[in-house]
Amino acid sequence: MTHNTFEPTIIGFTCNWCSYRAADLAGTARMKYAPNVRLIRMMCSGRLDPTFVLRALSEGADGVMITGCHPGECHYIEQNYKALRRYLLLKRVLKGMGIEPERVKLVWASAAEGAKFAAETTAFVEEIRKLGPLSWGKDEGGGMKDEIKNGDSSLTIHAERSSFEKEVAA
Amino acid sequence: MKPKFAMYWAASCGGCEIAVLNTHEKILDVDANFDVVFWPVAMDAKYKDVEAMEDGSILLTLFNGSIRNDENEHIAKLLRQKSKILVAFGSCACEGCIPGLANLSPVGDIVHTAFNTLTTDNPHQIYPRTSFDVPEGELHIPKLEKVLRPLDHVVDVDYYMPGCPPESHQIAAVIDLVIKVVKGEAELPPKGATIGVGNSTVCDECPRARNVKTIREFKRIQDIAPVDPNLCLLEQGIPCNGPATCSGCNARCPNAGAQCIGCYGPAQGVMDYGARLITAFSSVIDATEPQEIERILDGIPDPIGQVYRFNLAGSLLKANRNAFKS
Amino acid sequence: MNKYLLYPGCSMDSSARAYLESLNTILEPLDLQLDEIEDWNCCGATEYLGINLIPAYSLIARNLALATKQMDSVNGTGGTRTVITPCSACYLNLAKADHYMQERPALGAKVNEALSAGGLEYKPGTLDVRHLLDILVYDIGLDAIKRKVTRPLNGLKVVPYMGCMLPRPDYKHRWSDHEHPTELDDLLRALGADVIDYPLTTECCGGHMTQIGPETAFELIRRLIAGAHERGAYLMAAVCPMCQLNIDAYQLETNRFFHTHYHMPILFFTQLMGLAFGREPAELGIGAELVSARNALAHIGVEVPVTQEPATPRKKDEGLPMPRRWTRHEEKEAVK
Amino acid sequence: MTERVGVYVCHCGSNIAGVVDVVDVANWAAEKLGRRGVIIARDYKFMCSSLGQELIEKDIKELGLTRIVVAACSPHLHEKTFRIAAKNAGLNPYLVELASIREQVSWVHTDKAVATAKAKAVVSGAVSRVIENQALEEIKVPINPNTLIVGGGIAGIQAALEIANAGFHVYLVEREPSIGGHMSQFDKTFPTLDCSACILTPRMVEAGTHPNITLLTWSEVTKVTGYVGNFNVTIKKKARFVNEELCTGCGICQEKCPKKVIDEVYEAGLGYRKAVYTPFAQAVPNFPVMDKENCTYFIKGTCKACEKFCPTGAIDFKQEDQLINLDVGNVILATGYDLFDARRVRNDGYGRLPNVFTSLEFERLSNAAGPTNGNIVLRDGKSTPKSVGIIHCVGSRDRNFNNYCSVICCMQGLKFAHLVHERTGATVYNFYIDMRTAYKAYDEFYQRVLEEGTLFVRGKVAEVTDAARNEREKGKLIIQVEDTLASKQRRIPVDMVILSSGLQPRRDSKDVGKLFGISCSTDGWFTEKHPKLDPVATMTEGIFIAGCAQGPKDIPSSVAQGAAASARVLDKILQKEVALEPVRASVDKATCSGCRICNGLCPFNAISFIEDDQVTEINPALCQGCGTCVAACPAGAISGTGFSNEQIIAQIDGLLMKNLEMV
Repeated sequence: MTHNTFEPTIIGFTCNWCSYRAADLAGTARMKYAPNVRLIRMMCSGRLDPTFVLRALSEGADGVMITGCHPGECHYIEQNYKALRRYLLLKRVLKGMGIEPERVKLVWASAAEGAKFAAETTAFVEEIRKLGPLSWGKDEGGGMKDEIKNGDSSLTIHAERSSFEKEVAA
Repeated sequence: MKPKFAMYWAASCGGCEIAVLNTHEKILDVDANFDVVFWPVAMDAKYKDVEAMEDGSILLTLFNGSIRNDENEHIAKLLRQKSKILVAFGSCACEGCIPGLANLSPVGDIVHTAFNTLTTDNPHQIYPRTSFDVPEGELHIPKLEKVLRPLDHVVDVDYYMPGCPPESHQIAAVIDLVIKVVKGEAELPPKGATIGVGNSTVCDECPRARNVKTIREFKRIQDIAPVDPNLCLLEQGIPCNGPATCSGCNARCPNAGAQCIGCYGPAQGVMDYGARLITAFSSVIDATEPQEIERILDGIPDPIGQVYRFNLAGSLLKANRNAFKS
Repeated sequence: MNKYLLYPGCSMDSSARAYLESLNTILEPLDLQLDEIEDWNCCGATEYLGINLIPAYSLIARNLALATKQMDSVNGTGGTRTVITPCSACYLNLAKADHYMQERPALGAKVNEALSAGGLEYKPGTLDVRHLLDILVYDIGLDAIKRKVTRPLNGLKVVPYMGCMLPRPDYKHRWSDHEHPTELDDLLRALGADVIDYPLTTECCGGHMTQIGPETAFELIRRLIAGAHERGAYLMAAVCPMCQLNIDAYQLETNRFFHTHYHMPILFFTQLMGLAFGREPAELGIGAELVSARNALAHIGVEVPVTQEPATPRKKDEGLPMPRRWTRHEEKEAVK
Repeated sequence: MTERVGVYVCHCGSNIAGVVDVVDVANWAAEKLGRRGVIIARDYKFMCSSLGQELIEKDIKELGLTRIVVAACSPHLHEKTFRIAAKNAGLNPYLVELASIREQVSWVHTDKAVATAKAKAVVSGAVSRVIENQALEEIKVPINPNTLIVGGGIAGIQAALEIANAGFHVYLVEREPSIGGHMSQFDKTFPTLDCSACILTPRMVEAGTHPNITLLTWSEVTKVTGYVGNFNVTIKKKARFVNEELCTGCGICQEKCPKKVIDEVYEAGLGYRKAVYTPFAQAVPNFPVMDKENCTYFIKGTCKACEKFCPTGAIDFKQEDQLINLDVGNVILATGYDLFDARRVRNDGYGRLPNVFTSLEFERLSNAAGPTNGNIVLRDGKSTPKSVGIIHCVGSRDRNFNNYCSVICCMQGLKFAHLVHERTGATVYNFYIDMRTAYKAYDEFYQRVLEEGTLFVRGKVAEVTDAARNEREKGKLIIQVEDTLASKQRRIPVDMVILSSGLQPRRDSKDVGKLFGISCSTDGWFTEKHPKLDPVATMTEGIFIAGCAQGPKDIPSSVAQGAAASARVLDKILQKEVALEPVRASVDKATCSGCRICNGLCPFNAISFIEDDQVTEINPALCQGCGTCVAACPAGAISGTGFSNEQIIAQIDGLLMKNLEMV
């Protein structure tokens, strides 16, 4: 897949009360946005278990969009702040795993903000498109061993420099 | 005829073997009830002897260590084939443990570090290679794989016994159980179960007092003086992994005045240990402004080491992206 | 210490000398440091943009590029990113170039191509272009200014005249309102002056129409002067050298044109600040204006020393007399 | 795989089928999702039709389906429909899952291939998820028959009367001393020119004397807990310093009070009231309130004139604010609007130029009971204007202020034009952007005003100034405007300018929204559940909205919404109980370590710690189902119905097409 034709796959987590309805509103108003985000409805962004994000990324998503009510407007009073805290720590962990923190984005969108939802979605898809595919763990395991057999391994990269080795061979 | 017993040491430190020894006289029960057919650390054995065994002829194999190279993988598959019950024994086999942290680096970097850092005297830049011709024939050393894997990423595992190492009293209890099963006095737990553990997390066994937690600062334990000996460590701002770590160790570390670092892995049924800690730590942060939250999070300077110290290879993401790419 | 880069503009050195002189007197009390952009050039004033866009923007952007360079060399990138201008026309031009170079990348690229000939480059959006008044009201703050007042201008009836180029189009939403901003009112009030609500505060002074269509300009000037006069103002306060020049220098001609007798002095707001901070009129360039502010200031007990009254300016329209036209007879005579 | 899943893909006419190849999606699901248990996949024109529902019911019975996925519109529209269909066929309704391929696919994407591919992914996610769904039972809770109505304007009064007349009790809370709202300040109402007070006062009195209505004026709601059917509300009843039991409303205290205060509220700053006052003669209730800030006794410690003269000893200087706790089943918010503050439009000169008036000021000027006894005069209180300019859309339809149309300003402007013309004979100019006279008899009124000779200029006023350019303009207010019909700049000198200011959400509408758990639009109006089909309900069950709190509207619409909201409340009351979504969290006590991480997370106090057992417990009656604690439990001991880990993980995998039998 070349960079130009790369179509990111993105999982979006939405809150039943705001962002999911914003998505509904974008639909009702026939606003067009990038088709790459597949939504999951939860009751609240506070339901977001970091496991879900990790699962999505490890199972083939190129990015994850987390959406919730604006700070102070949570249907459950303050649970979106809890989502915010988890998100900030999760980003640090993802960074440590070599994943660009931009691949996971937190967006606040109220039920009235269909246009914002559509715009943020399209913008996020473009951001991920620029970052390229994540394809998590696709090169793992067996393939490695073949490479070793072919002598094309990092294990032997410095082998030619080894004069000692040559001596032994002689 | 006594049922057959095997134990193997793959990529790990050997602590698990010591832990078995540490069961004291209980180890005699092993000998009394089993015919030990393969246990490289305790007796001489050859792989070809194992290969010659009938499939499924070993009743119980305790496999400690994770899969780092192709030799580990080969023996894991061999023992799976020959064993009725294969137990991932110890944190390395269960979830990668400390060796799993190597998954943060590309394998080339690891080799380079081992053979070419300032502390390594390697003037001729000699690096190992996997096969080598000598007059006597071709020599092999096992090939390192890109990433380290827990046992169940390679073969089907019947039971998991976590811990770094598993507590000796838990090992003794498991040995007792298997002996009873052999005698027909007990039944095996369902396949896939984690054994030798409690059914909750470390806090369940921790004697420290706990309250509703609100943290405005995370600190290293050495930066707090004095540490309240009776109060929950997390409440004192020390990132203790106890809330997310499977019980079974009798809260050894918190009892000794140190925070739990998570060697018993996740509670049963949990998909990703690190995620549980991410959510636990962030849940107790007392702040709503992003900058303030970030400031508090700065108190956990090595988030990966904190939440995945024993679990990285067994986590959903398994390794750093660069390690996969290498 | 509040540090900014200063783009003074051409008039500060000539027609608006009083502005510069008075500005210099308020820097120290307000703990303000203005570093002049080295080797700056004219902003092109109001006309050049109407003639040729790319050279005009390049001319302006050269100043921005110089400012960036100077900042980077002096402060590193962490220092001030603010360029201030005391002149509304300069302010608008610099802000406009910054805005349009950002909005229209093709223009930005062309301008930068021109700048590169001189080894310069300007990344639009990297500087804050602000007017002196903006800095004083929003950075220094009215409270700080109030604290420095030693001679409150109590009883000085003044109309604040913002002019048209300062609050509009206001790319960065710096002013309280585009039609009736009150920053100057607030500042003068902080000095203790009796500020009169001036509905004409953002009306045009005529700009360079004085040169190309004087009758249009005179009407605009008349409205401003008449408006101030009718509201009982002793004087007007200006923030722009162009406004000050038009009201001051063309007042006599406007009066002649309309057969009126207005006497409405106009001073720069910095001159009034200097007065309020206790400086003497002479230090502030007061007395150099054509429509004398002496009587106006006498209301609050400030004496302006008499300088030599400028000679009555020559009527511009009249010119020198032409030679008398020859009659055909005379011509014939001469050829003989 | 033991579950038997049926997938139903809806065409929704051409709404879905126009963009998504629904036949392909159904065939694909049957073929590729078979391993996950899909045994039948159909497409149908309108799944929500009775025939569509019957199709599902028939398949459940005949094919023994145990799970249903309907790929159609948003679950917020038809989830209920298909759950009922499943229930009718004997399947637990919570084993039905909706895949939104209309709002999330066909309506927002244009490329047919891409949209079809996304629809497949969405269906795949729903199939994976539905397999993890569990049979749940609705939670039934009783409905408290009492209703709280916040705001005693015409919308609130109407709603209160409807419910009270139906025989149920209403608590009507009003922030001001009297009910009546903005309508009580008006003189005439458009287009009929009825006297506002004449039609409003009887309603106010009825509300004030109704046995089923408890009026709580000079009061504000400070706290709301609970949920539909079972709200607990705390109301602060501000000290009136007048004992309501003893006061007869005779008015002597007002008469004797020596302190005059400008009345900023009722008289819009044009008139005066006393420190002890009822805002207007027909106030309901007609007990006065004491304005503590201005009362001489409270300021200086002496006076007490009111106390001395009160014939019943009703004045009580020691009265304190009271907190009242009420249990109610439903709430109607009819909190109204604030007038746009015309001072913000500086170029219109309000606040600077004396003879620029706001619409509310003019209402008081023209009101016979107002400060000038209905004489339309200039700010000097004497002169009658000879020419008047009325400016429309002040603060509305203007991106500097509010983008929306305030609905009432055109008709209000026309009403003013008529009143000025009728009472003063002055020349009247109306400056408008567009003339909006929709609704019954409105345009006829416009024609009438036109015929009366009012002059209309189409153009947005640039400036109102007193800076005259010539003799004609001297001493006048000059309106500078571009006449867009004549393509001309005009300067029109007038004596008086009236600004037809727009309506704005209440200053505290966001706070009130938060208090009651409902959201506001970006402008600040309360958000209705559906803009067309559910205009008085909100996302929060049991909380309804009516009148201008929902958006600008005129009196008839406000009254209609008040009545509509009350009908919705009565519907709830008469059902006696309400079914709640069985989305709840629970703790597995064996797994709970008692770490107490979750203990600080629940804003509804549903989480408590049992000291004896050292474990945490969740009270299902208080739990609102947000799932925050489920996500937070480090031991994985808390699970949540309806949105379980298993369901969500399965949906993620499904959406990512994991383990798909690819061709």
